[in-house]
Amino acid sequence: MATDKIGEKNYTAGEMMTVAAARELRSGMACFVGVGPPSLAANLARATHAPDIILIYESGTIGAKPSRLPLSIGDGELAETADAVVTVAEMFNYWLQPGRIDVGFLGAAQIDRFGNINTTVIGSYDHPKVRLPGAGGAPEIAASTKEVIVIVTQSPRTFVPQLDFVTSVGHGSGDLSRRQLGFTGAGPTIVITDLGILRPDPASAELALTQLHPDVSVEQARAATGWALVVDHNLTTTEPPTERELAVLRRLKASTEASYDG
Amino acid sequence: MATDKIGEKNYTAGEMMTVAAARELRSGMACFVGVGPPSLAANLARATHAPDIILIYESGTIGAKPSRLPLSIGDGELAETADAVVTVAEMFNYWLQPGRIDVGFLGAAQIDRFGNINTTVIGSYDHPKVRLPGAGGAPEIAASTKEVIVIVTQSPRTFVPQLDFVTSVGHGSGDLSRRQLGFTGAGPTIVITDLGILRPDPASAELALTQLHPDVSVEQARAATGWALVVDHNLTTTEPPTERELAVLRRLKASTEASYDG
Amino acid sequence: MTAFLTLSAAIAEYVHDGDSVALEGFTHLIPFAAGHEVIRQGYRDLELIRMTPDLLYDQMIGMGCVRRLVFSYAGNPGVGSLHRFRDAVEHDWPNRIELEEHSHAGMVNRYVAGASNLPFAVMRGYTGTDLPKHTSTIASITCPFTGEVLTAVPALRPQVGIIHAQRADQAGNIQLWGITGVQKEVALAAHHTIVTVEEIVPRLEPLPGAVVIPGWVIAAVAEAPGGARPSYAHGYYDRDNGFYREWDLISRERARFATWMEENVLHASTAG
Amino acid sequence: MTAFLTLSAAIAEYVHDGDSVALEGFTHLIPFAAGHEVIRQGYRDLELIRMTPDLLYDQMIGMGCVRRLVFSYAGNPGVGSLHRFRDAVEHDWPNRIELEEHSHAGMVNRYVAGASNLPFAVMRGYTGTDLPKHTSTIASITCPFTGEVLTAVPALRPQVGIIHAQRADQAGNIQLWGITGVQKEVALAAHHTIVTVEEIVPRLEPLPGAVVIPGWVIAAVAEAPGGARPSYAHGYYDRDNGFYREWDLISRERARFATWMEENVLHASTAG
Repeated sequence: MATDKIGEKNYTAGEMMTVAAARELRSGMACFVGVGPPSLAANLARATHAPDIILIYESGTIGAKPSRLPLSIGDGELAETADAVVTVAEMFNYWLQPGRIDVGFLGAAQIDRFGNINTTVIGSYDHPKVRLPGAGGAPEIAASTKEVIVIVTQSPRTFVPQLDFVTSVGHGSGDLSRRQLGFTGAGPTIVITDLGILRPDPASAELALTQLHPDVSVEQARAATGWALVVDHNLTTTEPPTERELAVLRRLKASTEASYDG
Repeated sequence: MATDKIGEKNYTAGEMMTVAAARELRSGMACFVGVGPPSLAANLARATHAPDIILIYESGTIGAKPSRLPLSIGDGELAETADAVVTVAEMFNYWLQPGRIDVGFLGAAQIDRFGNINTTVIGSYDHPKVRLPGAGGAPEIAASTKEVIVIVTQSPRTFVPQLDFVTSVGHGSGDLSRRQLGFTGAGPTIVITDLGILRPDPASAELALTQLHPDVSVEQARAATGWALVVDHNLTTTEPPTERELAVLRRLKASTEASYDG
Repeated sequence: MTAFLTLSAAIAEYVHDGDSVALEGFTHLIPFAAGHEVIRQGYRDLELIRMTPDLLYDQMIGMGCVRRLVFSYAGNPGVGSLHRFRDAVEHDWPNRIELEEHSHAGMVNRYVAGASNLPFAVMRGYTGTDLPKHTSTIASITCPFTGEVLTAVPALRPQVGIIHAQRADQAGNIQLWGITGVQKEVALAAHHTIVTVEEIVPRLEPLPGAVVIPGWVIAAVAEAPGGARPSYAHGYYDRDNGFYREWDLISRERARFATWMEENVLHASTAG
Repeated sequence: MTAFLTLSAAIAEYVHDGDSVALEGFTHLIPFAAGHEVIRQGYRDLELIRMTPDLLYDQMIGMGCVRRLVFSYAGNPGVGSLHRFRDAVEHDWPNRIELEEHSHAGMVNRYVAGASNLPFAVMRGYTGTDLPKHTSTIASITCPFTGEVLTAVPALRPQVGIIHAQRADQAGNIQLWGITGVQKEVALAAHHTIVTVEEIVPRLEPLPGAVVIPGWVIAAVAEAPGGARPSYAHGYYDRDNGFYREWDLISRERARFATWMEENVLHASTAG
């Protein structure tokens, strides 16, 4: 894992990851966001290059425009600023399930080479070493949004050859899996880590490293991956965060911290 | 059919029918009402002995308190005065289907001896002599309300030995039919006509004449029935409408007429 | 994303001969102006879908736009028969129409399934009635947990959904209130949804009981003040109850109906 | 018909050892006061149902009230783990708890089926995941019209449903607004529903986005001002975000947890 120290750079690896995720979003996109890094990335995008992004929280708010980062998906300001507030039943049945939502964000405790995700248990299901929170909205977000952006820090503990539990399907066993499972969405089209960016190979659907963040080496990425990582021959380097991106991101994070103090 | 002339009486047979229906309702009952006679009866009850009756219209209004008779189930005043306004989907799925509603009112173009109802066609379905409006909410009202009150004028054309079409099930082929069909509600517990009142026999479920309105003879009722009408041996006579009932009923009807003129 | 179009442009863009079209409204907010525009543009062979075909569908049937009707209650609410509907069913005038007949509970669940991207909905209904004998889109389904047998009805996914609402904002978000019926379900079940509105406002003021449908699921918004008359738009104008009664007389005879349509619909200017 | 009871009387009347109980609230309006009263009255062997077991269920699990948990996401939102939940699952402390694990979409549809008096709901979900291997209440179902295979989940019908709302009127009608989550579904799916409210008012003023649940489907209403703290009640008080973070520390160790519960819940006076 890349150290989260700033060192000679004026930003952390975590900030680079969030900025890279924000850049994937465009104005007008409808984004299903959870709390944490996805919400940070989506709100960063909204505050910078994608002011008309449509933020959708599974608590039922469509088109929320929070002034600060929500600390929970049920934050009151989400309801107050939303274009529409719907019940949770409606959110899942009328909005997520039909594939109306452009982008879903997912995190992962474990991810495999096909972008499948575990957020349920480490170890066996019946006698887990670590019991994680579970599925939440993730399995259906993974199945039904038009595309999925995964944000996850990269390490051999998270990038594993074999998931302990498949909570959310990425590209299944590769190739045509999603079509065979009847999913309409494209699944994870990008995995953004603190080291770089991975995208599924168009043919095999296996994640390949296509982009490295500044000052990260292929060796570091390989060492942080629990399988033999495929590196794209057109490997590019991420543009470092701009001053503006960093300033807005830090302001967003500071507002979150402030709201913990009431 | 009883003539609707007042004659020596100071009320019509139609008024007697509506008053008799209103008397079946008690405060606190949740009643699913359509327009026409059911709405008139329910609003008469609300304006007289049952002020806390809960009026439910299939358009989505729960606990409506209209000041005048609604001319359609979607009347604006129903929404303005309701405790809650829900979507039509919610009305049928969350309110009617679970059997939460005490009383459903149904009319009929044809009714048979087991209280089954036709509101679809006279003649054959594919080449009908008279095409009627169809089912609307009736089949599920008949199945799911705790009990059903049928209001219908009595004549050999409406009280038929064999329905041309079963739109809504009353007591099916009698006896245990409802239980076998899986219905939780009791079905038609009373049929109120312009001549009297019929109730299903506890054993056979066949409708029996249990009450005659004032100045109506058993012979008249028999002549208005297309099958060999069973007459209960405890046949009683309906109390004529009180002055108050008539006054309120006529005021309600006058307000309806007035609203046709805008 | 919503396009702001005139009513005539919106209908011309999305409606085609042979399409399945749902112009919905449960007594309230019936999209009469849009339906009249469909009549004026002369579409044929439409499959019309609606829980409560009322005066508007009576007019469309009488004008020969309709090949097929999917419905649950075809009456003039509070008045009686729909004479043009009856004439079509009883005497094939002006043409034979095919019927697909359901109950309200069935129809609304079919819209819910359509809005939810499910091929069917489960309900309790139709049991013991003659409807399943004549309607092929009613099936039984067994609960995989309890073994109980229930009823299934297939989703409705109209090619075009048309509703009327009180307001839209400049982003095309739609706001309606009062009795909101099945409008949201239809807007989400249809492949393309056209919304006519009383007015377009800079901002949708939150209101009790109001439903907002985000503009990004609406194909086109057309301003059509009075577009629900003779039905009503809560907060804007009342139902013209007298006209509903008058329609009973206008529609009884073919000639009088034709003259009335000629004078009041065909030669009327469009709202947009 | 609604009874107006004190919170302790309402819990005593409707909750029993071994019952299935759903205290719902999707981040907003979490019925903490009611849950604390359940803890104080010492119920055991409960089957707790909730989409998002959070601090309240962590407390109930840690206090040994729970035999079984039906859920879809057991985390401390925005903070991390629920340590008492983890300790029960990982180390059977204070007792083993059985899990019935779903996704949010599955749970919400199970409530919808319960509220609709259907034995099951149909959805698209769980396909390709490991959940069906461990959760017996996930089945497949085939569309009788298209042959497509979908997922079925059984209805949830908790014996007791408990929600918190902003207001009740004197007839027991309930009003809640802001994020309304799954509260209506739970209130209608449960056999008996208890509602705690911030206040009882003479009349419910209509408000934008407000949901009203008629009193005649509610078993008991109990006034419990602040009854959602440390979560929030839109229009009354904000979420105590600091406490959610503090809970991470309080709950990490069994002893500190026990002391905190002793001081802050067991010996606290009831709200009603």
